[in-house]
Amino acid sequence: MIDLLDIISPQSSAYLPWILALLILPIFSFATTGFMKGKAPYWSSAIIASNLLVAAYLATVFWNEPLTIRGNWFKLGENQFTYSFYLDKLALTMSLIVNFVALLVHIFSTEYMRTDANKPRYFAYLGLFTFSMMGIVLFNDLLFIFIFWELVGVSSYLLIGFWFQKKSASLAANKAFILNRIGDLGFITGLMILFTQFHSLDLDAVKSLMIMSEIEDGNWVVNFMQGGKEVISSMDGRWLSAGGIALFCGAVGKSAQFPLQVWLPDAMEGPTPVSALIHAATMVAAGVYMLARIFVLLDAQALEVVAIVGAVTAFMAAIAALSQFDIKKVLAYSTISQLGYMVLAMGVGAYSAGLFHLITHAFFKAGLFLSAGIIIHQLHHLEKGGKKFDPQDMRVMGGLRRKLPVTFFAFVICSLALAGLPGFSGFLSKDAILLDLAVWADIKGGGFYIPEVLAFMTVVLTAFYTFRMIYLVFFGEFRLPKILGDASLPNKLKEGNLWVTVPAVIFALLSFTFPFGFTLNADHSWVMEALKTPMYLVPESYAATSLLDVPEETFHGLHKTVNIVSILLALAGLFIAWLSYKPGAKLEKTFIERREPVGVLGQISFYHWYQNSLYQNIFLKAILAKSRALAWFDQYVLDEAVNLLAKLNVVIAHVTRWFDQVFVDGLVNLTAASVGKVGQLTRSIQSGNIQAQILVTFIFLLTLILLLVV
Amino acid sequence: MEHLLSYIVFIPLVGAALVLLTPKAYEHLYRVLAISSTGLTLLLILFAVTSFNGALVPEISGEGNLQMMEKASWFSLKLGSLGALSVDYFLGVDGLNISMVLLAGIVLFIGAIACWNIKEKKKAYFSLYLLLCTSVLGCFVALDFFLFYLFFEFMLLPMYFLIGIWGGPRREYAAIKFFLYTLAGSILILIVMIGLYNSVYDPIKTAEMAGLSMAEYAISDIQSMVLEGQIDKTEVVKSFNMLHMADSANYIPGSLLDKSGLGTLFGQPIRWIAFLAILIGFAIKLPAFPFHTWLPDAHVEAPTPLSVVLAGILLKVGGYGLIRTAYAMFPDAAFHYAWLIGFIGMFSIIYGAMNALAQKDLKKLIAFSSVSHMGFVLLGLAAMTSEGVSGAIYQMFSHGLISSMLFLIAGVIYDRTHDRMIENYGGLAHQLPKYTVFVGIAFFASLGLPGFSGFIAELFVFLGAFKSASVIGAIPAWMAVVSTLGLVLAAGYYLWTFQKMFLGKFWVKEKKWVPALKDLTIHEYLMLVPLVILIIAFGVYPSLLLDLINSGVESFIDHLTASI
Amino acid sequence: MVGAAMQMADGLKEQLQSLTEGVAFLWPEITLVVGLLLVLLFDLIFQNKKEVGIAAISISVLSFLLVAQCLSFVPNLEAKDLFVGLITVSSGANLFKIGFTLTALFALIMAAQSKKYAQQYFSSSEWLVSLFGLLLGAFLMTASSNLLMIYVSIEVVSISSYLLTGLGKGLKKSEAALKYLLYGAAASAVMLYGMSWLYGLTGSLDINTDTFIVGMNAAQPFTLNIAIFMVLAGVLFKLGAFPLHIWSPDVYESAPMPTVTVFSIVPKLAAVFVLFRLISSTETTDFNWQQWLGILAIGGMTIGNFSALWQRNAKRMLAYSSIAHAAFMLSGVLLFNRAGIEVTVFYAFIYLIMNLAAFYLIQVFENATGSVNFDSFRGLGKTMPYTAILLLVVMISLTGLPPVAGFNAKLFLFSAVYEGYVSTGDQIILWVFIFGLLNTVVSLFYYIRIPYLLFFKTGDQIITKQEGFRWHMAWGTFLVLPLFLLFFRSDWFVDLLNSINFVF
Amino acid sequence: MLLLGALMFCVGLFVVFTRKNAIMVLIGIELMLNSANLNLVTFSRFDPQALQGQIFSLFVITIAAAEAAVALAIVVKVYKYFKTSDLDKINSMKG
Amino acid sequence: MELEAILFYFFAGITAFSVLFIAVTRNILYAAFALILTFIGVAGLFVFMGAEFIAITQILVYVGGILVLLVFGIMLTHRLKGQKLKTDRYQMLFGFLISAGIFGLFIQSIHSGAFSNLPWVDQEYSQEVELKSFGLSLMTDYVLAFEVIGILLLVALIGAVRIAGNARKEGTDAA
Repeated sequence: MIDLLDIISPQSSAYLPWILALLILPIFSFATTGFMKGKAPYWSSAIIASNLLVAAYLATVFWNEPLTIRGNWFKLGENQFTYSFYLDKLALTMSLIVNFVALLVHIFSTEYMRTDANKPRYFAYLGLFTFSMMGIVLFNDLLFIFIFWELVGVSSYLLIGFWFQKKSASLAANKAFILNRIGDLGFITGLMILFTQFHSLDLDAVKSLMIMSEIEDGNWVVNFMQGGKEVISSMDGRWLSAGGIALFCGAVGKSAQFPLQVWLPDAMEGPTPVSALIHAATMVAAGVYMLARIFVLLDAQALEVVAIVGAVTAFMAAIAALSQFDIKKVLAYSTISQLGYMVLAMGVGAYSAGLFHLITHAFFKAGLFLSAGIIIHQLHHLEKGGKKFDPQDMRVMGGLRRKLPVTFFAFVICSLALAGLPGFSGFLSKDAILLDLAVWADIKGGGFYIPEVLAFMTVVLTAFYTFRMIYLVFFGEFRLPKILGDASLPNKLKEGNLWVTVPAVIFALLSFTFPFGFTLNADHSWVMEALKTPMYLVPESYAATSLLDVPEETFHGLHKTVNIVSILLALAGLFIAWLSYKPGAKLEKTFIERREPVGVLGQISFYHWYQNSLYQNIFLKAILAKSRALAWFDQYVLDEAVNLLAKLNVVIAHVTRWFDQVFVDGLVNLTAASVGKVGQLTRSIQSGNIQAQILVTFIFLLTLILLLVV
Repeated sequence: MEHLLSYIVFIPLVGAALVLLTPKAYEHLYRVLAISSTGLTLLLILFAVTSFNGALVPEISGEGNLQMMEKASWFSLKLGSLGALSVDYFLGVDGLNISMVLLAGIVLFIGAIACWNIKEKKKAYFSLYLLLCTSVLGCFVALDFFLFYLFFEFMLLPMYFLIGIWGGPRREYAAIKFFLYTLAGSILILIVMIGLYNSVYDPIKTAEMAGLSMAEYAISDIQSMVLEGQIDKTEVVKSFNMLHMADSANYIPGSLLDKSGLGTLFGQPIRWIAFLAILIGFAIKLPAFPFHTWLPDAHVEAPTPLSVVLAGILLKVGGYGLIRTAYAMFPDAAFHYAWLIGFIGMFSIIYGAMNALAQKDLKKLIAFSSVSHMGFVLLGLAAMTSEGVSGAIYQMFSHGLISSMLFLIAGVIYDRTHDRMIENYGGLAHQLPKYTVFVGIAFFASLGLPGFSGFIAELFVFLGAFKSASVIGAIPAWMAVVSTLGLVLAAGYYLWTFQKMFLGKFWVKEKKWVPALKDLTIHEYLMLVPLVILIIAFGVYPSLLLDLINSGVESFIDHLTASI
Repeated sequence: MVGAAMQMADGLKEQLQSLTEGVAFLWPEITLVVGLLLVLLFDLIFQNKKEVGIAAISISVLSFLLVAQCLSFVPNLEAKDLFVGLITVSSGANLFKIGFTLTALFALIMAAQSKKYAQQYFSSSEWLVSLFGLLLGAFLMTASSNLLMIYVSIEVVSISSYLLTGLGKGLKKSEAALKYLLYGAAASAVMLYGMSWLYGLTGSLDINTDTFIVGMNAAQPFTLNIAIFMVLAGVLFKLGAFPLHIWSPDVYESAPMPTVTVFSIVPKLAAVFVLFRLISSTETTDFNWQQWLGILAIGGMTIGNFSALWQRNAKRMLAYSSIAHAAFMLSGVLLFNRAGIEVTVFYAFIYLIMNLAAFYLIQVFENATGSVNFDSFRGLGKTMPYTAILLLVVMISLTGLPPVAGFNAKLFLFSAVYEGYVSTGDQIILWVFIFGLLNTVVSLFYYIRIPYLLFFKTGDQIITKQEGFRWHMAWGTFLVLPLFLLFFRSDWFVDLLNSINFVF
Repeated sequence: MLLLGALMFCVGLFVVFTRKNAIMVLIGIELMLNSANLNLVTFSRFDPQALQGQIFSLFVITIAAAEAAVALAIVVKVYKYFKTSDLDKINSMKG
Repeated sequence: MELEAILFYFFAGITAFSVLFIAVTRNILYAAFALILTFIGVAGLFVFMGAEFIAITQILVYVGGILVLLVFGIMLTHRLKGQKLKTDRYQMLFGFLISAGIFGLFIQSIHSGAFSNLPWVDQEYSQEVELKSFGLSLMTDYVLAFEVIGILLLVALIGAVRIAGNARKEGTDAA
């Protein structure tokens, strides 16, 4: 029998310093950048650049043979807690992406934040973020993943709330953190379940023991040795599914899945480069990354939940993106929607496809955000000295392609990738997902076609809102001068400098297919090769049908159909967008004047299915009301009740006093009344009457005698 | 060093005496005396902790492997047919209390520094404070119930006066409330204590009394002789020794609290009732719902250093008491009532957090968050797993540090404006950036962010509580799951408070506060920085504490499971 | 005839011999009488400025007595019947006598320090004569083993008490004295009536003789119960226990401080001793002491404590508190086993010290403010810090909290009660236990009032801050110190109690 | 004889309870004491030692006298203050 | 024997009657005189029970001493200026109930106590008590009590004089 302690025995490697460097460099940046004042951007960029180099070096060394490093952290009772790093292709890829995007964002921010007084703080936060993100990526231990998971949450909180003097920013930061926390409850519950069953949270240990676990009489049983002692863990089999779903909850929070996705649009209050880094490329993808890490531990039921949540999220967010005015909001909803795709992919078992989409999305969405950032940044310059306006509002834009040509280029390339048109990276990865989804739906049948339908509808919607955005921003005429009544404005608008354009263009270039293989078939991409879908490890009776078990032919059969359908749908979306929002189209005109979309669908879309209102007005209010009620209860009922005991004391004291002395007078009065001498009544209401006292004494004596003797 | 623990306990007392003896003319020396005596104590405690051997497995129900033990007969009486009664001066540390001693040393020292600004009646203040130090430290190292109770009760008076004289506007009410509540609790403990020592004998002293040589007989021989009645009843020496009380073989056959005796009262076994009594007694101190209502008042009215000591260390006496007495002595009852305790723990977590959400006073908010956090202690204990109990101890330790910091922070703003209403401030981050950083750290630490000690503690409690169902079956798994809600609520109230007070545009209610709002002073850094370092250190490297307590907790769990 | 006369003469001779032998054991009482007479003579002989002389005589007599008693104290004395069974001398009684002497001595000190009345106490002999009379009566109470002697000694104490209350000027005093007297006379009449029945039932007045015990055992339960209960009533009156406690608040309030101090201690403890005597000779009868005393104890604690809550006057409060303490002692007495006796005696002595200290310190405050109303205590913690702290300690002790001996006293008492319940399974003992603990909580509410007022409130009256040394601090410390000592080393005293053979 | 004693006792008690005048109360008490004496002497008749009861009653009489003396002294004094010897009017304390 | 019986019942009757009269009358002086009757009656009964000495003492002390004191007391506290020497009564109902209850209790217990059947009352020692043996035993067996009583009287008298004397002085002071 396997001994748990053998599985998690320490493994050392000469490369440990390198791996640690990946963590230490960013945290070093966090610790020192704050003191750098004006040089902060360069300093932190240099650090991140060197970190990228380290990551690249490690990638070259360990690409083909994964490295495990493990050491003891602490011992709790008999349970050894370890830290472990696992550098496989996934981790290496992620660390490259994170560092790469981070570096570009650093560079971009150098210009974007140039005038901000607090920029050292900003770059320090970026360092903290990179550190936390690297932690998630590198560690192979669920506990550590969770720890960095939360730290990522904090850095996101700090960055969203970076402009904390804006109340909306600070509230958005709160919202992001709290909703993430709700997801984390699930995560921590998952940790509890796994720990209870396997006595360790090291992924190697969990996986090894998961293979050995069995379902017996509906109980999930696993038998192993721990330090020479035999352990039999057993719990209701349903906890297995629950564990998967619970862990997935963490991803729901972090990756902004339904029903916790409402924080992401609000998070756009943060500086735009942050949105690019955190809320598009990396952090929100961490949920998907985590799902990939625990992929093999999910059982059929959990996977179904994952798939459904993913599909619903993708669709809902796509709808919401249709009618937004704020360019960043559109991008935010689009991010949610794309994350939905990834999660859906994980749910249907399309591990490689999901991760592929994660990678491609990281680039094209970062590109989109950075381009949007350039627009916002440049428009923001116009604000100086002039009237205030919202530089993120698409209603003030229009026709910018002439003023900002490079940005336009980057934006469109990335948009095409987002819309999933052939030749762009998005096409490859989305196609792979749709294909696997189709196969999955075929296997499952019945209601499981719904996710498929939703996913395909989302394709249309994606294309639509993407091009709607392009039309509104870059085509037509520049609307701002009209709104502000200042005709000189167009001349003032300039293209961003190299600090900002270069990163955007780099991302745009990475949104083409070629970095991932010169092919239109995802299967031929090196990414799909590298990140092979693993087998499920859960007990057989609980395991889902793995796509690996599906014969190749099924895929081939569907491949073409899916390809064509998705391209057609995307084109359809493009076409509708062109119809509605081409310069001079009816919708385009009304769009500018509206304060908010009209019609039921418009409203639902604009308000994102009213989910936010539901939370704010019903759940949150209910909780706050309840907490106030409880506080009231605590202060006025519970406290009073306990004080009442004290008061009761006083009352008893009164009663006893009454008994001891007034009672006497009572008797006296009674006597007086009984002989009709009412006049004595008042006089005898006095204490200290000795005869009455004697009398009462004798009453007591007599009573006692009667009680005890007779 | 011999008598190390005695030095630790009594150095503050000596300090108090010195303060009393120093004439008023040298008033400025009082605080120096206070700081130096608590500092010396802390040094000795650190020495004790470093020389503590965490690998030794203590015998919870006996004196085996107890470290730094000091035992001297205090007095022993023959009380006629009551048999003989022996009270010892008995100190010692094992895995269950070493961490608390360390915490006490740290918090009391920081508290002493926080006393710096006390202006009136210094002599009384500092002597009372040092007296409090002695009683708190004594509580943690005393292993004789009588001695423990002495220290336990004696904590009340200094606290009563410290709150009542140097407190806020409603100090009298708060002081009396604190006093009466805790006293009511301690009466319950007293009842059980009487029952216990009437039921428990000291096998070694009994052997002495009966003229048997310990060289020839093992303790178990003596125990079986008592069981079989070979030793006369009047020769049985009753004991206050808390460790003997934990060994069910040391109960006089047929006595009230003897396991096999199982006398009943109101239809319940007396052991269970005794357990409940002692549970309530310490739950008041802890405090757990519904006995917590003294806490907000006491905290709000207490001066800052006292809030620090109260939250940082006094509440822990409750938790420690539960471990050392209720659980160690009545494992069977503890198991029987595990559900109840777990439920109270869970309920306290959520209830405290919900209440905190509605508070307008910063100190009250922190007070309710203490209720919530101490709920974890109960939950962890109820689990009766090594993770749970370790978590409970860890939570006490970490909460001691974190809540100290929180109250110091509340004190900082109160010192400047004499106002603690959350709604009276906004955007303080502009005016007090460094302070804001510390507040942020404290808030995040308290809401259980990884990297800070609170997270480790809460994680352990969750793991232990969840595991309980499948290992020992003390509490159902859903309790752990529901309790996680506390984390979200904690995030809610801390972040909203943070947002209201520190973020947004700078705004304070009264104009005149603005000049007073200066950033942290060196003196405040001196208190806050060490706390931050400790909180992070214990959050990143739990072995610092776990190595001390592990074997103790293991042994404790073995003791519990063996007697269920 | 002659032979008979001879025989009778021989018998008489023997008797006389035994009487003279007995006189030797009565030296404390004789000393008292001598002291009494000395004071009286001094008063008669000198006309003016008698204070110093009278005080000197009385204090030196009492001091001599105290020292001599302490020196001659032998713990394990064989109990001796003297004066043909009229009295029994025992170590236990001697111990109590030491306590009484100490109390009286302190009462003298208090009298000497009293601001208002110091003149009055020593200007003529009556007060001291009455005090000595009371002490004599109390001494005899502890020794009496004969109904006649019990009655006589109780009456000596009572009449001296009436006089002590009534002496001196003041409307309240005479009123209280009258009430006290009427109440006491009625109570003693009841007791006497009960005694006459006991005599009728047994044919003997000597409660230690076999005839008495045999007679008691043979008696019909109903009659016996009533008879013993009537006798008990008289003792309860002296003990100030429920339900014959009603007089005490009025008397305490109006009598001067030193007198009250004596009242609250000496007769009470003497009554406890008499109770022991009564129980020991009627233990085997049908009279269910546990039941009776249990109910009385519960009633006493409850009424005493709860009424005390209501009080606004320190003396009245202490009166009720002493009612409660009497009830606590009763709950020790009712066990009537070795442990019960020891803990009761322990409790009694701690009570003695606590009460001495409490009254002493309150008198110090009274001297300062001229009042014993609670309001006058406001803010005195600031002006008289040391005394206030001493009083705080005493209050803690009265409540029964560590680290003062009041805690040990309660602890031992409750332990004994608990053990009593375990060994007998008598439900009433359990209730006594429960009520005792609850009442301890209640008692805190009023004991804490005084420190609360002292330290937390600010007073209106302007009393200059007292700094530096005052004699009363030394005396206060002297009284409070034993409370600490007996907490930390209660074995010293308990060992002493252990070595005493309590025979009644 | 015992019945007579009991009657005397109870009448004494009744008088103590009901008469306002302090002196009447004293009379009642004397009656109670005397009833006890009556008992003692009655029983003394059967006493082999013959004397105990009688001697006891002798002491009782003496003590009664002393008590009466003190009582009257106090009554007189009270009268000076209150100008009455009615017990229900002698009342300066409350509590 | 007949005569003795008649006398016995006569005295008993006097006692009972006068006692009841005290219970009924409101006049203090009447009550005091009824008390004399009672004492005389009781003294008579004492004689019948062989306690002549006690009987004499009773008459001497009570009638000669206590009653005189009482009457003095009455005089001192009631200025005899046409003022009726009457006392108010109150608590009649409860006083009566309690007294009657206790009386009932006594009767019940005397009845059930069966004093005449007690073992020690078996034989009746109706011998006359010699005054000599009475005195002897007073001076031997009870000498201690005797001495104590002496001191008690001393103390009581000093005290009583002081109290009453004081009062007069103060009274005049006040007046």
